[in-house]
Amino acid sequence: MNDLDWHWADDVHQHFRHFGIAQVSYVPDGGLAKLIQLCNSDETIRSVALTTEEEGVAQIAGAWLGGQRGVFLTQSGGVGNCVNMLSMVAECRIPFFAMVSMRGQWAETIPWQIPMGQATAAALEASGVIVHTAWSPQEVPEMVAACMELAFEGGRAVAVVVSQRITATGERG
Amino acid sequence: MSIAIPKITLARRPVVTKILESRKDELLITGLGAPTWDVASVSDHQNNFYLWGGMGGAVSTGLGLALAKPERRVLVFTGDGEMLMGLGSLATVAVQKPKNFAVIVLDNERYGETGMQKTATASGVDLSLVARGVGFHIARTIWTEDELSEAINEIYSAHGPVFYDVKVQPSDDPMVLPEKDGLTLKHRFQEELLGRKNYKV
Amino acid sequence: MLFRRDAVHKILEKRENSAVVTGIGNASHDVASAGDHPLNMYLFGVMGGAVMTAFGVALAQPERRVVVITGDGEVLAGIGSLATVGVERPSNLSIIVLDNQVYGATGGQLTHTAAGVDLVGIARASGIVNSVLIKDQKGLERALPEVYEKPGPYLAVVEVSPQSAPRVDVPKDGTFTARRFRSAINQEIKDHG
Amino acid sequence: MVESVSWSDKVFSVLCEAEVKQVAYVPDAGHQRLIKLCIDYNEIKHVPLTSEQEGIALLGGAWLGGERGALLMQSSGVGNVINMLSVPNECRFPLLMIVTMRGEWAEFNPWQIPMGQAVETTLKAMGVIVLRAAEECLISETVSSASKLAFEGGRMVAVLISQRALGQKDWNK
Repeated sequence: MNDLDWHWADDVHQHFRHFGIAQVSYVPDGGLAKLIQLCNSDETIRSVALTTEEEGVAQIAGAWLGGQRGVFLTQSGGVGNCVNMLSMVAECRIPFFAMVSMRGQWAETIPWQIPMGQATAAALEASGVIVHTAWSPQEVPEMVAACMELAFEGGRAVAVVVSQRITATGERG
Repeated sequence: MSIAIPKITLARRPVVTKILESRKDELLITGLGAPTWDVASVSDHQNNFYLWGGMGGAVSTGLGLALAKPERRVLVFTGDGEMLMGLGSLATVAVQKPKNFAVIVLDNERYGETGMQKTATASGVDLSLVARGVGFHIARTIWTEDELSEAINEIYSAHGPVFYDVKVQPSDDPMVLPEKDGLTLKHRFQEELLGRKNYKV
Repeated sequence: MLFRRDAVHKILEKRENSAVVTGIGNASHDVASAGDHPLNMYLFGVMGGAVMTAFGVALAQPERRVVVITGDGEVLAGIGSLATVGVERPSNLSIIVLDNQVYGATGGQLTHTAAGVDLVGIARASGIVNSVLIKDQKGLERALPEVYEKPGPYLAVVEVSPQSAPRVDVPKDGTFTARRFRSAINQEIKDHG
Repeated sequence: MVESVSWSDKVFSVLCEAEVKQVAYVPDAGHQRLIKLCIDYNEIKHVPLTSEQEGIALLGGAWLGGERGALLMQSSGVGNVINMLSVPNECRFPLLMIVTMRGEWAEFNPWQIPMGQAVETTLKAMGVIVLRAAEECLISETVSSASKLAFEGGRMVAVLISQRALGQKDWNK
């Protein structure tokens, strides 16, 4: 069996429950669609669809201020919309956990996705976010759990980048 | 809210086809995703500039073009998700008041490229009211064939900026993929508009 | 014409245990000048982020009113968040926009509202049905109970004089204000998550 | 304001000589004088934005229509444009950005520091050429050089005007 035949989302969702994630914010995205679906149908999680990704960074910061844990889900392009908003996370040292699905990285067919895809990790790191990248679906759940520990217990901003090898959705924009 | 919401009857491809039947030398900017495939499905054109990225930037790209070429009409075709991501750009357009500018949102109330999740327009956010709130001369929601027919004249000749939120059914039309190389799209667009000698680089 | 600081002080008189999130710029000083408070979260950056920060707090604290106090330029920079809030309808969120029609912190350039952009219209179109315009003292008096009692999301645009008021000493270390806010809002929560 | 008049006037002349026709901006104290000069000059269309990312798209459209433009913003705005930069990157649109820096030299607002420190890295990650003007006397020369790189060399260029060059004053006063 090819490692790509297995989907990581159910296990990640279980980790969300274990860590007491109460808010999830996202702009709909193909690569994270199954996870978003699981969060949407989970009564313990308030999931919020955004008009633009930067809103999600602010919302998750607010969730922590209000005593809840949140997770921010975005496509790599969305990272480029959040860089300034992440300065609040850095200045306030707010525990922050994000999952990023990659475009413009692995077997990308749309040239326009490539500039941002190639800049995603650098933009996150320049914003003070610790970045871990998963190349195989089997890696994702454990990495998510470790990074949530780092975020919520270590009090840091952390992102798990799910590579396009895992999320590849073919030709579509 | 208990207001009766009209049923969506229009299909996106026929809407775009009908609007483009009246096209002459208008310049088109298309937002990423389905609006690009829709416009390409009618016919490719040197004056179509297809955005394949930069979500939220279609209206602003059209504004820059409209300001640079006041003698040519600029039409922006985009989707509701793309429009929502750059909502503030409507306010910026309304302040500039380009008279040669029309925005057409093909509003299927869904993010079509990522799995048809609902957008905010499915939950009561009214894009044409937003456009009116920021100060567009004309801002309408189009539900029917008749309203579309009436709007076409305005799209091409009314004093701009004008805005149309065309409610279309969520559908999965065959993809018609036009040129995607950005440099090629830029060069062919400018070649017609400016002539080879008048643009550099 | 209302003066921004008078209007803010008047609104905050009735805050009780409400949480307040301020937008970048003058709003932080307006709020702090009414007296510093552990339930004030002052944003000194992130233009366009005040509404969504408060929205996150509102979801986490459904029993508590959360009030955003910010400027017109700041709201316009994050205008899509009005649509997000309009869809999600947090019943405990109120947004107060002080509209002086200029960017006060950066030299008083005119904002889009000066050119006719109607924030109340945008808010209503975005699904925030309870959106009002406050132009004078009488309007403010009438709206005051609504800020805290009207089912949210609630938005009020308060037209204020462009005249700015003196700066006051506001705690600006985000690690401090964020943790003070969080422990005040929920005493039982320890340092981290 | 005497010290800001001179560089702003010189930069304005540079923009005029470079035949810049569209100037987009989010209001900013450092650019106050330059913005006013552009507003008062009929040959330049001045476009106030609600968010900086609009400016990147706007100037792409301007270039398609045969006009040159410039985007004026503060360093925090850089964090709002990262994803939109994928358009000029992919299409190789010339792009001139003039950025007044915060969060570096003698900054008094801690919230400005994360973004100020991330400006250069994130711009470069998107393929933007970054030129710094560390002293007031170098600003107009740097902008002039940047405009050639942008409009003749066909590149994305940002001039970062250092907080040092703008004077160590309390901006919020």
